[in-house]
Amino acid sequence: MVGFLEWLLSCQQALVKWLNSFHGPETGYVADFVGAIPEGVFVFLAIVIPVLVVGLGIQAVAGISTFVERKVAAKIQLRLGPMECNVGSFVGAFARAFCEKAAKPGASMGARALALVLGPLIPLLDALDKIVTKRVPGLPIFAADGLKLIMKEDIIPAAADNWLFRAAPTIVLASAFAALACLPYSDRFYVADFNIGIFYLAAVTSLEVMGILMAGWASNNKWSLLGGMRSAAQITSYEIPAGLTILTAMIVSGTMSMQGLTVSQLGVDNWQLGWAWNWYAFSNPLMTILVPIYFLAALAECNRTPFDIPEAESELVSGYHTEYSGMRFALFFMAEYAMMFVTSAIAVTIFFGGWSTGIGVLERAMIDGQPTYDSVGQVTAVHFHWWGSLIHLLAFLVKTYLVVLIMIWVRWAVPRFRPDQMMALCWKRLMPIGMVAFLGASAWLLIRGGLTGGSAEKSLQISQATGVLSLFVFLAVLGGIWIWWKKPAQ
Amino acid sequence: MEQAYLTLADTVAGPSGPDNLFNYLLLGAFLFALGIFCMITRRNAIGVLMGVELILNAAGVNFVAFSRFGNRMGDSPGFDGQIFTLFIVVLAAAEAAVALALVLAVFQNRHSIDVTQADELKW
Amino acid sequence: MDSTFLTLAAQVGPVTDGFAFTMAPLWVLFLPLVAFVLLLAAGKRLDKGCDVVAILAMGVGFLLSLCIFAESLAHGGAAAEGGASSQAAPVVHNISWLKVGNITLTLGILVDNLSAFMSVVVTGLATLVLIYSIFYMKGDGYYRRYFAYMCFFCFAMLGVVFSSNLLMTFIFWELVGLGSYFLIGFWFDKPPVGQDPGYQKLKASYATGIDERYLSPAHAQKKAFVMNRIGDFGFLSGIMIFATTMIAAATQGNTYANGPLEFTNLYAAREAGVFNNIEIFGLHGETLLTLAGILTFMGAIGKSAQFPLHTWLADAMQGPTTGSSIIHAATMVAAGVYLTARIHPLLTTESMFFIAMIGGITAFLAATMAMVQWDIKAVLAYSTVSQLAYMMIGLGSGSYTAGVSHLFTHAVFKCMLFLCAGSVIHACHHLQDMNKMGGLRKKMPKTYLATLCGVLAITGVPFFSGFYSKDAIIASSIEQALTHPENALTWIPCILAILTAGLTAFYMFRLLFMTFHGEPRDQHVYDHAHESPAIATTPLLLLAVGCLGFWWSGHLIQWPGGGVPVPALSAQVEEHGEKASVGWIDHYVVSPNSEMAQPHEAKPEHPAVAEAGDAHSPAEEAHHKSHLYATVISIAMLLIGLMAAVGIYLNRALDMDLIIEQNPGTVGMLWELASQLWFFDRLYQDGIVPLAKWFSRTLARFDFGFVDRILVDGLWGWTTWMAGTLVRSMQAGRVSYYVGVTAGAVALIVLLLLLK
Amino acid sequence: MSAEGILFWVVFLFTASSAALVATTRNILHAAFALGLTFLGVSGIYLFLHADFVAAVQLIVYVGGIVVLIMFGIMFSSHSMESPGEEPRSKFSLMAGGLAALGIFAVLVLLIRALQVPLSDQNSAFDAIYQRTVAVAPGQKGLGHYLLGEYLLPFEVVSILILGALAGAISLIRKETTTE
Repeated sequence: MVGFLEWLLSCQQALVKWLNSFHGPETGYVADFVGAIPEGVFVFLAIVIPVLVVGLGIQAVAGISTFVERKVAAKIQLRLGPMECNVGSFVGAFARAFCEKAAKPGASMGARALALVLGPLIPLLDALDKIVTKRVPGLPIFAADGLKLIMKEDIIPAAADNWLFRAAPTIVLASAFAALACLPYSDRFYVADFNIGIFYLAAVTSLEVMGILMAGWASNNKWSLLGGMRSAAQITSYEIPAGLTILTAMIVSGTMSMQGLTVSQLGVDNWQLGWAWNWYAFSNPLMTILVPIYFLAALAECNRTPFDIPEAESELVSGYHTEYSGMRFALFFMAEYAMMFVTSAIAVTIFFGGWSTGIGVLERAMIDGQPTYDSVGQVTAVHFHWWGSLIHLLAFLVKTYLVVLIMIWVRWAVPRFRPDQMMALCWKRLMPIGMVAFLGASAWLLIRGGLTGGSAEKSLQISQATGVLSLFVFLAVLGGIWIWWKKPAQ
Repeated sequence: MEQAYLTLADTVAGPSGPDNLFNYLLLGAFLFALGIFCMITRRNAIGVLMGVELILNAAGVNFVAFSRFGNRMGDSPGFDGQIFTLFIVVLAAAEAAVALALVLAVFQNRHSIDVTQADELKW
Repeated sequence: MDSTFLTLAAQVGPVTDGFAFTMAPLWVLFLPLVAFVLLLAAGKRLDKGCDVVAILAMGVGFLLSLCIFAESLAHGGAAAEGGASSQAAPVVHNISWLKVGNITLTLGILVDNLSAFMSVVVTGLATLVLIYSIFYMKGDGYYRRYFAYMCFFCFAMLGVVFSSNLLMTFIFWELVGLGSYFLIGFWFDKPPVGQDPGYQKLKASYATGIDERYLSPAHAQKKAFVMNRIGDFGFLSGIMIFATTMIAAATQGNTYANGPLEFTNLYAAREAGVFNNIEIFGLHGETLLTLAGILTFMGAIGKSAQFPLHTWLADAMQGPTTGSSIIHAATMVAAGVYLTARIHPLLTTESMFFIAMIGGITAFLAATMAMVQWDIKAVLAYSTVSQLAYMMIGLGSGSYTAGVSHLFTHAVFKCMLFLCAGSVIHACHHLQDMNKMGGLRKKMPKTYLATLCGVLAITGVPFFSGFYSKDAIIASSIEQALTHPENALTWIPCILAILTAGLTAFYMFRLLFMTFHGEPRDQHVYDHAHESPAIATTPLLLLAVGCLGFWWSGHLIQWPGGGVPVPALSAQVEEHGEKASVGWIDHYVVSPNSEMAQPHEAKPEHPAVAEAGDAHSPAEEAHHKSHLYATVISIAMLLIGLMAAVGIYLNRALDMDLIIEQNPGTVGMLWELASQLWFFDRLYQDGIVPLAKWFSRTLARFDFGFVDRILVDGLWGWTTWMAGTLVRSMQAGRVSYYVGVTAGAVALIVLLLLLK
Repeated sequence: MSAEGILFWVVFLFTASSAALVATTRNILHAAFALGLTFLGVSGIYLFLHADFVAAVQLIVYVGGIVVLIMFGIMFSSHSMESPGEEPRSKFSLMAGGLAALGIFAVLVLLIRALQVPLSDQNSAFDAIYQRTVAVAPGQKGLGHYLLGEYLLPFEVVSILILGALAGAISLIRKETTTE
């Protein structure tokens, strides 16, 4: 937030300077006016603008995610709809029909006004049809879905606790929404970079539980209640392995700020700078072990299959949002997808180098000026060109969406756990492993400090050694997952 | 140099909003009083527990506020209060766990957690 | 001084310096305690190795205390270069324990010559006894517990030995009592001998004196405990008087406020003569000191079984024989003498006389009792009493060295004698009646040899340890009498001591002859008798070697003012003109402030410790004379007693029963008196105990009738009830109520504070 | 008034009002919900006090943990789904509670009035804390250094305590269930 505010203020200065460059009285007035804008306004803007951006972004995230999910599901399960369903160029057709209708007498003024706007756009919409709508099947379903959710009546059961019933989805969404605030979308584009960023993320994501419990209770429906309680139990339990992972990341990187975490994965300042093997997942065996653990915990925290016990369709009708419909239901889903995005983003940040592309030469090319680094050559702060920041934004989104895709893939490929299995997995498998990794990481820091003795090349050798080791570990983990995958169900 | 003091009287004149100690103190006092009220009036044991939590939070607010505005203690300026608050939070967690366990135990025995009925120890 | 041993020690000293005087005492003190706790805590898991643990603890303690001893010798040597006295400067480690006003009570370790050598004796004997116990206690149901108790017992005794002040001494004193309680009542489940068929079968036909209703381990331990309480009452009062006087002294601007009961402080105070100008309740300081000395000595009376509290020791035989041996030799009864030696520099002439009198009476009575016992252990028990009384005589007649050295020598041979008795009893299947024994020397030669050494030592045959120390005691008593012509009574302890020497010879040889010589009286027992295994006999023989005189006197043969010195163990000291050779004990075991003892009374000193003066002072005269007399007389008494014993019990020339029958008026009556233990037990059992019971019952009636019914149930009960009814109405049992009241109260209080 | 100030007053009122709701609402579950909001507001207040870490801890433990726990407690211990803990409160208790609360509040306000904050200290401390909490320079000690440094012992003690508390709570419940 601070960074963005500074940027706005610098814009103000630049504007004033630019206006002062014309020597004219009127521009002078304008310049004075611009210069006289109080800082409070900019603070307000610095708060509002990112919020708006992210607020719209979350809609996009949710929508795109649902669409992607449908497609993936269709691919995996050979569903016809999203593969085949396509009414051709329906957008342009719709607009044309509307305008014709509006041209007829007896049409409402509003319709005519809208027609005036739409009319000129018809060729554009036809072009859109040609390019997108014809080629991508399933889009109509997506559109229809959205339309349905918006227009559907929003029912509140008579016996429901009205107040809480309304409040619940808002809270659930709010927690995910708040989490979006300090994700490191890029080295320059982010809402805020708290010094306790990742801790803050862990905190706000844990707010979701309250809303879910509220929903479950307020619906006054035993399925909802059971779903809500299950969900609360599950999320609070799985926060522990996730928290352990986050703690380990903190210890390894020595910082809690998301930017700091990312920068610390750029590696030492030599030809190795910015290559993907500096990412913790590939450079630190313990972090490598933690990758699957955090992934499972993330799945559970998003109530995604195989952990969608709270909304187990076969047992509880639809879990805590059984009674919800219309936009409130949509809010829940937005929250779920936003949460998926957030957890994936966290995973990317602490394991896979955040916004860094992982291509050393590219990173070097994007660096503006000299990076600062500490005694052992570890990069501590680096400044990139603006286009580099854009590339980083792209890289971050791509990586995050890859993880989201894996989540979706898992959902359609893996059956649901029983609650006791879920709990056993958390408390008997994930938590001990996470604990061991946590302690190991702490011990390793001490040992490493003793080994390097602050010399750059020693630390380089050591990091290469650990890198090789963690590569093996990574392969072992993948192999394990593969074997588990291939294991015949008993 | 003679010391310049800030008191409640010149809150209005003094630094406003987040930079004024007294706002936080007043909030703390308010939360505390409400906690007392809650503890006294609630008949539900968990309600009483909520009152306790409110009081603890009031204490926490005061601690942190003083740690920010109060003068330095030892060589850890401003951190003592925060650390105390952290301990308060942890203890509150433990206390809530035990208290709820007790409440549920009582409920399993008496099928009610009305504190006005759980008074066998009276005479 | 040209003593190789001492010079060796002097070289060793600095090496072990620091450790030996700082750490080692703590280890010596606490190792047994650790072993005790370990044995208790380990429980059955340590049933196998319990003996090893105990012996290890004790043995290591023994080595360490040897280390301390060597160093203190070295220090003594260094100190003695100048004068005759070789008292090492005592080393004290104190921690302040209680602060009362400006008075600080301390707990501490005092290492001076006395405690250094006493710790050697205690740990050494304890080690040997424990080794012996492996044989003796084998197969006992409470095997592990026995070793645990022994460790605890030794811990308590070492505490007494090392304690640096009277209060701490008292604490460990009580612990010693507790340990003896454990050991005496070790077989607590045995019935009274009156209902014990085994005892009835084995006891002598004419067994009299003891009250069989009240003789069982349980009774015995209670008896010992109660008797000691009586003494300890005196001890505590004595401590109080000491404390009072010292605090009064402290108020006079001395530095005694820090540890008023510290021995060093007490000695220093006595040396500085501060008691002369103290007056409390119109009592002069010296009077108070006399009182305190006598009262403290009461504790010693209880612990080391002096008249009139001597009756518990014979009953204490109910414990295991090994336990008895350690009790009689090194720990329990020694504690009394040790305490008396500790407070010796504080004793005035009067209290010393009192001590000597008590000693004399006890020595004679106990000797007479020992003469007529049929139980081998009982003989030894009463001999212990009388020997302790000897030490008391020695201390009472002002010869610190004589008393303490007799404590050491006696510790060795009495310990050994008990072990021998145990071996004999074990060989004869728990038969303790000497009349059924006899001729055992062929069967068990090693035991016989050891016993012989012990008997020779205790009866004071030349070349044996007893001769040296007992001779010194008798000499000192004679000396006392000679130098106090104004007080004719000082002859009483002296004469009694001399008589007792004869009696001792009689009953000890009686024991020896009846047990080991002559014809076997009970063929069955004789046939089954057998020598004990090496694990038992080795300690015996080791101790037997310890009975030889030169170890102690430092001379193969010694006569007043000279002798044939054993180079390592004696030293040449410059002594008014001519060089005299004195044993190491005479150097080493000397009163902490014997130099200062002079101004208070003209107490003649042992040559080693007498300060240089002209050789013909009356003290010197008396000294030489007394030693001459003592040597002659004691050998004469020894011969008389030996003759009688030989005549009666060896070659049966005289028949005791016949003598008794022929003149019942004199010998018979005495014999009867002695075998009835002078009716002390009867007196206590049938006279004092009922009185006490009656008194207690009266008090109880008062308690129940008045205190309970009227005060407690009536007055206070009613008040409490009323208060309760008033207060409990406040306890609504509702959280909200409590919170409200609390909040209101807090609000009120803060409001008042603000308004104030 | 700056934007931060406005935000502060918003959070302030939010906290205060939700706290008032906790105390006054008759539906215990609403109270729990309001309690959660109160904790949220308090953590916001902590943010304004530059105690970010404490704020985050407040969120995690209180909102994510304790409130959920309390809600579980309510749900487990209420008979009817319609009116969880709907409780008629006697006039007397309301009056007494109000009185006590008012008294406490008055006293506290009096105390606050008696308080004098040295301005210079305020500023210096503010700087110091701002330095340390918001931007801990490499050389400077952060909260963690103190937590694991001079406050290590209480830290460990508290950890042991909470372990014991959890074990106790579990055993407390477990006992009841096994008897059935």
